[in-house]
Amino acid sequence: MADLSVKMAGVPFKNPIIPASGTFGFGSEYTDYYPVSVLGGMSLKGTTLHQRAGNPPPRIAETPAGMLNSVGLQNPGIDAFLAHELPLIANEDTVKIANVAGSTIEDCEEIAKKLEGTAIDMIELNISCPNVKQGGVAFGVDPKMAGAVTRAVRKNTTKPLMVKLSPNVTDITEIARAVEAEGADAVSLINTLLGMRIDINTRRPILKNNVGGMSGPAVFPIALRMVWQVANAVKIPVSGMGGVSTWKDAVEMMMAGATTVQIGAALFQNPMAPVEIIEGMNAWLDEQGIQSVSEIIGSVRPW
Amino acid sequence: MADLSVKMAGVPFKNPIIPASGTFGFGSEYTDYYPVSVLGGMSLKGTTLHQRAGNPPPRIAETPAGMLNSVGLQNPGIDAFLAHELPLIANEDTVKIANVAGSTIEDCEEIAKKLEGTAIDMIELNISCPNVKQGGVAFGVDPKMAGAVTRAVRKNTTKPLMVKLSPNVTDITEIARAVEAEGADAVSLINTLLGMRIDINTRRPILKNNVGGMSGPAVFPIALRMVWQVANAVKIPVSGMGGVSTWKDAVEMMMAGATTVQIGAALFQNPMAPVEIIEGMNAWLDEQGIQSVSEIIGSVRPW
Amino acid sequence: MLQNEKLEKYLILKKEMLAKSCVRLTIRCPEIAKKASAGQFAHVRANGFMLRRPISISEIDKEAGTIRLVFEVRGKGTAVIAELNAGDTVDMLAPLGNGFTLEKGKKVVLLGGGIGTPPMLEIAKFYGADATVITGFRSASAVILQDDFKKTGANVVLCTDDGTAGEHGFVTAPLARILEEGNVDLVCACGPNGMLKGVVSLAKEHGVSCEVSLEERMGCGVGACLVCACKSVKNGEEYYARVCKDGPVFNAEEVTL
Amino acid sequence: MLQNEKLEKYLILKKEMLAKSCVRLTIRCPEIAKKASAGQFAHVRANGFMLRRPISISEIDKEAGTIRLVFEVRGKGTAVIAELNAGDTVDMLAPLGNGFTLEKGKKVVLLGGGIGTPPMLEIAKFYGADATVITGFRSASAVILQDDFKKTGANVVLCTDDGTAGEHGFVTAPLARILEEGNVDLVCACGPNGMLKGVVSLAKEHGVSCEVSLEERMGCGVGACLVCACKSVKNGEEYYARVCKDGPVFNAEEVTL
Ligand SMILES: Cc1cc2nc3c(=O)[nH]c(=O)nc-3n(C[C@H](O)[C@H](O)[C@H](O)COP(=O)(O)OP(=O)(O)OC[C@H]3O[C@@H](n4cnc5c(N)ncnc54)[C@H](O)[C@@H]3O)c2cc1C
Ligand SMILES: Cc1cc2nc3c(=O)[nH]c(=O)nc-3n(C[C@H](O)[C@H](O)[C@H](O)COP(=O)(O)OP(=O)(O)OC[C@H]3O[C@@H](n4cnc5c(N)ncnc54)[C@H](O)[C@@H]3O)c2cc1C
Ligand SMILES: Cc1cc2nc3c(=O)[nH]c(=O)nc-3n(C[C@H](O)[C@H](O)[C@H](O)COP(=O)(O)O)c2cc1C
Ligand SMILES: Cc1cc2nc3c(=O)[nH]c(=O)nc-3n(C[C@H](O)[C@H](O)[C@H](O)COP(=O)(O)O)c2cc1C
Ligand code: FES
Ligand code: FES
Repeated sequence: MADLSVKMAGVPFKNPIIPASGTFGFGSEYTDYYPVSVLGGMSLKGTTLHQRAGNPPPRIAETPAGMLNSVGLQNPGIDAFLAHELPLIANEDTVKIANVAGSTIEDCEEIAKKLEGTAIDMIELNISCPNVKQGGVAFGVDPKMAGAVTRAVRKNTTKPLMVKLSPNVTDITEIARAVEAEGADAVSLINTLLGMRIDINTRRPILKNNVGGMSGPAVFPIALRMVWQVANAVKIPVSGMGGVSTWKDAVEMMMAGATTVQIGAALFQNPMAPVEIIEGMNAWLDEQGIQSVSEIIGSVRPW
Repeated sequence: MADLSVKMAGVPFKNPIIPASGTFGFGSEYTDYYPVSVLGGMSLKGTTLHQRAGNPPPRIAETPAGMLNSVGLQNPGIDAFLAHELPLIANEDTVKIANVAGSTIEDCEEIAKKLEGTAIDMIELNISCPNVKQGGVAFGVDPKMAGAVTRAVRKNTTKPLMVKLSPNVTDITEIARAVEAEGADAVSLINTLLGMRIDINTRRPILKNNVGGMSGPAVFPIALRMVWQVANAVKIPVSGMGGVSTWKDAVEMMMAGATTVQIGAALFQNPMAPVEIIEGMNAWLDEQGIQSVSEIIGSVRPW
Repeated sequence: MLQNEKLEKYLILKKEMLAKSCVRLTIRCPEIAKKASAGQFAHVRANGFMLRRPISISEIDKEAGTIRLVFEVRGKGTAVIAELNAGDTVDMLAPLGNGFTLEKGKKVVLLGGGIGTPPMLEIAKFYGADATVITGFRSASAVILQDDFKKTGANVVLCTDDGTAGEHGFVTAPLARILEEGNVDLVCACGPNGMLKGVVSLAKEHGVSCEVSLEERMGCGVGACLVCACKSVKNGEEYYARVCKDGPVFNAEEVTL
Repeated sequence: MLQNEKLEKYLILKKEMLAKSCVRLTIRCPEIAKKASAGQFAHVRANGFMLRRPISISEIDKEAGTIRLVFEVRGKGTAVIAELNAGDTVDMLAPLGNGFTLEKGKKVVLLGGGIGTPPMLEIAKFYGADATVITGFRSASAVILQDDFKKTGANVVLCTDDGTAGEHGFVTAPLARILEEGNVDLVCACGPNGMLKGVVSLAKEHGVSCEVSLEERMGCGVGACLVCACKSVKNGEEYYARVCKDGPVFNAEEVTL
């Protein structure tokens, strides 16, 4: 049994595997399958200051080895989250990550303040949701805006702060450096890539929102490249995600420079994916005689 | 039999289907399978001013529903192309598109001049190859540079000029508008998305170039979204590509706004793909009672 | 250590074609059968595809430890699932979602439209002679399950849009007649949206409680991803409920069709 | 109207396991068999995967209209191809690339390393008693095709790295002995890079012409995409040749291993 524990932004994780925000609800939907305490951590559904209804359905479309979603950050708002959702998982022995989304800097500050003193272990500031019209994505594609919102949240929280980056940019390292400079303790990437599908019979986009965020195995090579670039551009740790569905993918992500690995769309095909990835990774480390998973982080040797 | 002909940038195509640059050599490799005269056109391998050796192998890696390549614009140079390759296809009854790549504006101008008076019907100016270190991609990610190289080539050619855009940007419409403003007669998109794969046993990137360009069905939703955005942002026609492998994909592309559709990686799985797409599209148009394929261009009705 | 019977692959005991491109699978899955109730669904893996396909549970045999799924080949995923044969295994998550109200003594009308018909069968078995089953199909060639419904002891009415079998017309015509007669406690329906709208408005008109099974594109199937939204009302406020977890069976009052 | 026999799916007549995870398929494809020559390859579709897998043609029976492919399960794609059975069809493009020099009367030494052995069989059939076949494998359990080679009338030498069968050691040892004896016109080799290097340098030392079959990851397989690059020399200038079209068989002089 290899040592699977890693430390990210000062937070100890019993293993590097974390269900990704938006794919794991508020942490109680998969308890029929396994206790969340087997997970390194869990990133909860993106939460805004006020309740959000989300986009009209259909909100999902299938693509080759991937999917599009246009949920649009449906959530009950931070107060309802703190009152009704967090208590259900507060005592779970896993790292609880709040995914924070705001359409203004003030919203983000406000949410951060409300999270102070709660059971939340870490904030993941989502500046990259492609599915909401105002704000959100605008923060993620401009280094100045990304820096500004990071600075604002940093001032209002004592919790470790991770910033979640958008892949829909020309140079993701620029954004990563901007948020690092403003006090982010970690970055997570990638959020979804903007995509579209059309129903040729109705001549309508399949998604009612016309476009949506692409994720799943199809995006893995893009995510891996970005994780590698960002890990080489910043000193803070990286939480890697995008298309990870097997333990081999997770090992690639870590070799590219990720300290933790998040699992999103793969859950829909196989709810056991996070557990199978933890087990598979462990078996591989043992087979390779590697004592601690942290040895493989960033271990890829470029040509 | 529906009317499959379309006109793009003043050039008549007998049908909208074009093998994409870099996947169809200089047009003679697939003649065992079908005469190129059945194709709407063909976009030839990217050609530079001087011969280019390309990147060291391995140059290809498989990904879920896609692939990465890092050929790096291996080509014999424009003079050798004109002397040895073009004569072999000069009389073929299909639109012959030269794919022009240069690491400097001067190179691009020079190549454009050399193409004057040749059998080439159209220039596709590639400002988006992610696999060459200097130049190339730098043009494609900056609207000013993209505009400048377009203007320079425009001045030096009387041939219809199409500019090929990179998807590795924050806002592809901005680049599209920049090249339109400088005299591009059409835009083509998308080129490949930058990706990576790692061999976990050797801890080395699979590609000797470390990173490579991703294409194939996996990228289709991203390509479709960009084609739709660009078609709505510019007045010049769009040649759509990226992951098209079936006639249905081609119809989606055209509904999103593409006047012609290019087929790349799909050829590797099925050399007959372009022909099957032409036939499938024709059958569908007949079944739908649509007289001319041009009726479906841009016909998607967003919600 | 971490095992869950929901995730095993289950043996297909029998495969039947009920109509052209309409398949019935009988699947051995004792633990699922034990828990399942009428109206719940299975989330079925289609090999080579990213997303699972939701299919209603049509019948449950707790003693034999089997359930039955009836589905139509619509697109590529259902086509792949339809290639499975007896002896193969199927990967499914089940039972998921909420079922219909089952309360002995109630008089019910069950309405199924097309491929919305199969889930009505398990309810019909429960209510027997207390149920009237009205099913509607495009045409005679699409009609399925009539003998199965008759065996439940229910009163069975068949309609086709083109009159090639049973009554000519939609299921709403016989429903209106039966509601006129009175003595109905509950209406349960599954089928295309247009049909559901008609059914719901008739039930409302007659002040009869009504439950509908809805369809929406799904991701997780377990309530975690919020993609399967349907417009609902709670305490007078509109919000998006989850078809997979809050449904697929809803009280007609709760949802906006 | 636009048909090409290269693109049909071809019937698998026979499937054999030659060693653990080493499969031989006998495939009916008269047009391909007619054109094919030793050293060419087939580009085989692996269901569910983007890229085809190149597999050398091991034997050609022009009269029976069949070819044989021998391959090892290495990764996911070959695993999927290995699931095909007699009676199934296989989707392949063939014959592709250039073959080995076949010139009656020459004395040849054929070297195969591991899964590089199969393409040597068709050359051995051509040269018969004029050929010496030296094949090398990791261990006895990996040895394949020895009886087939013996049937060709060739002089057959077997080596294993661990000495569990045949000579203990690499194929270069017997090759050195035979080259010492002289009377060799041509050396043909296929196998891992390390082995090829050894073979090429021995041949060079003895001034004997040498042909090698190379491996590189492939896209199109027909020369159109330039991904299958191998470093080559033409007129003193280095350039990247295409393994699929300019090879896979190269004169050792032309390529840098
Ligand atoms: C709760 C529920 C119960 C269902 N029960 C049955 C049943 O008993 N029998 C039956 O034949 N069908 C049933 N359906 C519909 C069935 O899920 C779809 O026909 C099926 O998903 C279509 O998949 P496809 O691969 O054939 O189509 P494709 O068009 O290739 O599917 C593409 C994507 O869209 C989704 N999709 C397409 N149509 C629908 C739809 N109508 N509902 C939900 N998702 C859809 C698919 O799941 C897939 O993710 C049910 C749907 C739901 C939501
Ligand atoms: C001209 C030629 C002839 C060959 N002949 C034979 C043969 O007769 N018998 C045999 O067993 N093998 C042969 N090979 C090797 C065979 O192609 C690979 O073992 C196979 O492609 C591996 O695929 P995979 O899905 O098992 O591995 P994966 O690692 O899953 O494949 C991933 C990708 O890498 C490529 N790849 C991986 N290894 C190789 C390799 N060594 N060469 C080329 N591409 C590779 C695959 O084609 C695929 O695109 C030949 C290769 C070439 C180039
Ligand atoms: C249905 C769905 C909802 C999502 N919601 C959120 C969200 O609320 N906040 C967020 O930061 N990311 C959200 N994401 C993005 C994922 O967390 C993840 O970044 C992305 O899906 C890539 O990983 P994957 O390929 O493993 O799915 C969502 C993704 C999906 C599929
Ligand atoms: C092997 C390979 C080589 C390519 N070379 C070129 C090139 O020389 N010039 C160019 O503009 N695009 C080149 N491309 C990009 C394709 O033309 C096309 O834009 C891209 O592959 C997306 O289409 P697809 O998904 O259908 O392959 C190349 C693509 C591949 C796969
Ligand atoms: S499908 Fe995920 S919440 Fe319903
Ligand atoms: S594989 Fe395309 S040129 Fe060789």
